[in-house]
Amino acid sequence: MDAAFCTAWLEEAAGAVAEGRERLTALDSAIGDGDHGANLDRGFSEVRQALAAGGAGQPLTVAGVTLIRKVGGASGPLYGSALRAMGKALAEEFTVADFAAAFQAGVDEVARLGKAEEGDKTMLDALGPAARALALAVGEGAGAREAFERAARAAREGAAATVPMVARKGRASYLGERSAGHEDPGAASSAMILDALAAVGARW
Amino acid sequence: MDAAFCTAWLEEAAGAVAEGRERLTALDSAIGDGDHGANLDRGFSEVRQALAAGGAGQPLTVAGVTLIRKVGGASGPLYGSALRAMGKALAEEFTVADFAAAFQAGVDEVARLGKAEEGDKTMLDALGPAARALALAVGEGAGAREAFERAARAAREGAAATVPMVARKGRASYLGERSAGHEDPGAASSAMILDALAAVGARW
Amino acid sequence: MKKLINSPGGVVGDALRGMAAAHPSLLVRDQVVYRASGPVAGKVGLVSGGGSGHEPLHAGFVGYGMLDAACPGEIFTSPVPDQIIAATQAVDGGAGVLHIVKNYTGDTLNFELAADLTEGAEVATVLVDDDVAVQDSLYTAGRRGTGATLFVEKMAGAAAEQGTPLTEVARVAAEADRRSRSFGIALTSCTTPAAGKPTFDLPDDQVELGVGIHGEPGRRRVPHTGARELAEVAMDAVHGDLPLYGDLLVMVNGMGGTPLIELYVVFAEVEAYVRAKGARVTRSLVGNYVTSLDMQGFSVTVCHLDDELTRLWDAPVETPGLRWGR
Amino acid sequence: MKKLINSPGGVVGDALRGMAAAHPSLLVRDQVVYRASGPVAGKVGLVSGGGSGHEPLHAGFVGYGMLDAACPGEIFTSPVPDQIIAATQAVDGGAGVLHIVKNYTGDTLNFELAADLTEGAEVATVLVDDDVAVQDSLYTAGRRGTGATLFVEKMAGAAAEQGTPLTEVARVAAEADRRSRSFGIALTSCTTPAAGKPTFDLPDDQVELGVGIHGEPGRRRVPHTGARELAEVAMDAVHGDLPLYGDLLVMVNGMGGTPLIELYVVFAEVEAYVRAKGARVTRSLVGNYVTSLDMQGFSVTVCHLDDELTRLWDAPVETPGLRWGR
Ligand SMILES: Nc1ncnc2c1ncn2[C@@H]1O[C@H](COP(=O)(O)OP(=O)(O)O)[C@@H](O)[C@H]1O
Ligand SMILES: Nc1ncnc2c1ncn2[C@@H]1O[C@H](COP(=O)(O)OP(=O)(O)O)[C@@H](O)[C@H]1O
Ligand SMILES: [Mg+2]
Ligand SMILES: [Mg+2]
Ligand SMILES: [Mg+2]
Ligand SMILES: [Mg+2]
Repeated sequence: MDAAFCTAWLEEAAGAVAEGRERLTALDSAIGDGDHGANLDRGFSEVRQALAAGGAGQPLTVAGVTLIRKVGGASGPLYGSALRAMGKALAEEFTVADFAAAFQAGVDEVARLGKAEEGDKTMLDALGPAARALALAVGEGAGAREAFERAARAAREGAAATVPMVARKGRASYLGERSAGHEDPGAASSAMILDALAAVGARW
Repeated sequence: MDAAFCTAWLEEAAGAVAEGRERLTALDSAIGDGDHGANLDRGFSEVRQALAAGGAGQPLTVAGVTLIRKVGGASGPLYGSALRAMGKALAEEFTVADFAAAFQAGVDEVARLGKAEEGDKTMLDALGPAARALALAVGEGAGAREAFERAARAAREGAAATVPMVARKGRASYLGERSAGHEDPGAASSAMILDALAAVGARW
Repeated sequence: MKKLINSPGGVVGDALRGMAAAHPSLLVRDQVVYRASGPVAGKVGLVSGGGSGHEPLHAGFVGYGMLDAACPGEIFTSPVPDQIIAATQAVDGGAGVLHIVKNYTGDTLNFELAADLTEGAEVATVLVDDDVAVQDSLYTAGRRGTGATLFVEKMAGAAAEQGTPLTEVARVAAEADRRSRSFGIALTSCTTPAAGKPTFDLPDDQVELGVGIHGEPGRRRVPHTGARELAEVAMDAVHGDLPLYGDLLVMVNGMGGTPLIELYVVFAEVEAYVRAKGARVTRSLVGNYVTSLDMQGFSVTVCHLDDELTRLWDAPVETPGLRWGR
Repeated sequence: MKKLINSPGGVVGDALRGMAAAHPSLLVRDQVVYRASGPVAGKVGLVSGGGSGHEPLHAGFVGYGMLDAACPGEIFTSPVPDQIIAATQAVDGGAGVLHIVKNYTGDTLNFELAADLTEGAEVATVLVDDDVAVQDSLYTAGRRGTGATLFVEKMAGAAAEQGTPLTEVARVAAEADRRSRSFGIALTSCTTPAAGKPTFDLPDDQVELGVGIHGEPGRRRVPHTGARELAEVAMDAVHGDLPLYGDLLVMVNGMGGTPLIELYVVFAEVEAYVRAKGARVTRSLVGNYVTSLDMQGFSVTVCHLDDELTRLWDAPVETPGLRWGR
């Protein structure tokens, strides 16, 4: 795999986020401030433009820097730093195993910056399981297609598992017990982005 | 007739205004600022208290001064000045004819202060016809009961006739053509006050 | 209706208690708001007033360089003569008192009665009538007084503070009014505490053009397109009545429920409109100053400045609602 | 939804155009608001910022005695590092720059990234976290920054204006925060331009207790009884966290859609509460200062004054949103 794969993933993710925008807004309205859909959609549109402008550098790094620079909010620097860390961890050509390791590096960056851990009802609850599923699949010798699919499934399940949680990080934490009963918007967007990965993996 | 009659009329009017408060508010909301019911109710409650306090002077004069001093808005000084002028025009004992003349003096005071004439869609459109009906009845030798009834009918008809009018005075005038199609709140309250007069006349 | 009040009838009294507690520079007595420092000897006293529900107008403009006393009536109901008489007598510093009265039947009647009954103080009156949504004619009640009231109070207040005599202060006040025009647009109706429901119903895609400041409906309804279009409607009305040229003081005023960010959006459009006409905004004010309870919407008030009015506008003022220069 | 805007995506840019047009003392460049007069040599620079929708916070507090620059993000979205870096570099007068950051994940992340990436200027940061509706614990994001931000900006701004060095200005800012507590109550949800409908639904007889300033729901709902009861709930929460005593600076702040008359009603109750506890309101502020778009409701912020903070509060300030002493 190479830069083209990363670009395809980012394009697919941009489409998924645009399509899922209203849902993310609704989730963030329930337990946050209602801007997660707009934030990510704005960010990924900028990513598309940045990629189309054809600048130098790993697409994931370009995307990461773009999200950091253009989105704001919590999700901008978190997703941005994750993608940038991933991009930096990847050589020009890479294997699924390399990708899985880079992905883990990205997830670690989210945890570090956000001072969060799994169970806090954040994007980490989708990203963490996805990273582990990816590593496990690679360890079991799965190809890209299967590995990405298993990661996406883990992210979806992880996002769903945030519903009963009481938030301890991010805006939702301000609601205390009332945050329970709603899916975390960041976890939901993570699942969308992993679904995009699986979709691109399936046709690669 | 004497002061006791005037007191009885004012008491009856206070009751009528309290009962009609919501209707006056609704009428004033449509083409004014929605406070006519509250204004008159507050004013006549004060009148009741002033009369109960049993101060000296003609009850109508007391009521007039009270309305001037306590109501504010357009209707406070207009009704207040009218009642004060009436009270001043009446001797301790008076006939229906005296009353009719005093009533006309009150109505003239409204026209003078308000710089209004009939057809401007104001309380004058109820008060003017009532004054004329009263004078006519007296001229035809009618007793108090009949005279007050005819005045009340004229006031009701006058109020109803304000519906199609385009206002030229008061807040309703700001609506221009849009003021047509609604009864003037001041004309409606005038009709209530004249109905109270007829009710008291009937049992006097 | 949800309001931060204790009871519909108690709003004005409760709010005045709050004002007195918040502003040691104010003194509230018998529903009249005074400068706590008392009348200024030799200075013309300025008294204004009107229904409540327009805050900070009028009580928020009591203080150095503006009013000496404000007489707040009940919500949207002009004050009673007793308040005005008491205020007039209390603020007279020997140089007479100017009544600043918005042109409404109720306000003019009550202020006239008060002026007639006031003993001791010489009284002059200025009528504010700036709202171009209302036709000015002998056969109507004339134009309403709205946003320009703030300009008149500020400019006349500055003149009075400088020791100008009553006739001159009255002339300045009338001049400020003569050079000012306003137009207001509502996105929603306000809700008076007494009524408990909106004064008028406005569909979610319509706005009401030419509203006053008492929740009364306007002249007509049009679909809501956007800030630029509404600013244009308002400015066309103002410009149509008194063409824009030269140096202007422009206020984009919120009706009470409109957040500041939206008022700045409107101001950007208004300023562009003025520039396109070849005139200039040299002074401005953006915020909620002459309000209608919780109504959403805005009004624009434009005053054609000359050197004198500019100087009076720039003079120091120290009130809860307007403050600069000290 | 009816708003005075041209397009949901353009609100912030349009409003900043309006601000720049209305206030010649401000300069807007690349979505950063600066003092037009430029950096002050030898003075510590003050930079704040955060999502838009809280006007006049922050951009309305740029000027003498307060901020040197404000970085407005999109509506309720923290600004991006580029804005903060540019602002920090531009306002550095050689004495370093203080970042005043409200405690939200997004704000802290973006300001941290910016501080890391800023070259040239020495940067110190103060986190504002005054909202007692949120539990402060190692296992949460900590208390939110709300109304006290204004106090911190004013007091640190005054210190900076007096030539105080960076570490001292940072100490004053932290001290102002440490001594302040807030609690907010919503009568209605706000509506963001992007969503176009209220963030949460609130029945007509309920209020939301413990709301922040981003339209996020609060901790719980209770029936709306009246201003006195709500003031008591808010003050109980504040007093329960940091008992009231001595001299207090108290702000009764509107959420953007609440008219001033209601805020004064609330202030009367708050002041009575403070007195009943044996403490004193010696300084106060009543108005819409730290808002949530068009939300109706209020917050109370209390700061325990000492001589130093009182002096800094009283010092002259000249910004669009707060002005006295010049
Ligand atoms: N400290 C944190 N660590 C990890 N993720 C976080 C943290 N805080 C917030 N998030 C994620 O960010 C999402 C919210 O993103 P967004 O709505 O765009 O930003 P904001 O909260 O600033 O409005 C949350 O749903 C959560 O998944
Ligand atoms: N100039 C006037 N002459 C006669 N009556 C008037 C005049 N202006 C107003 N009114 C009467 O007063 C009524 C309104 O009274 P009210 O609502 O109490 O006062 P306001 O208009 O000040 O709110 C109108 O319906 C009208 O009948
Ligand atoms: Mg959000
Ligand atoms: Mg009325
Ligand atoms: Mg009225
Ligand atoms: Mg946000």
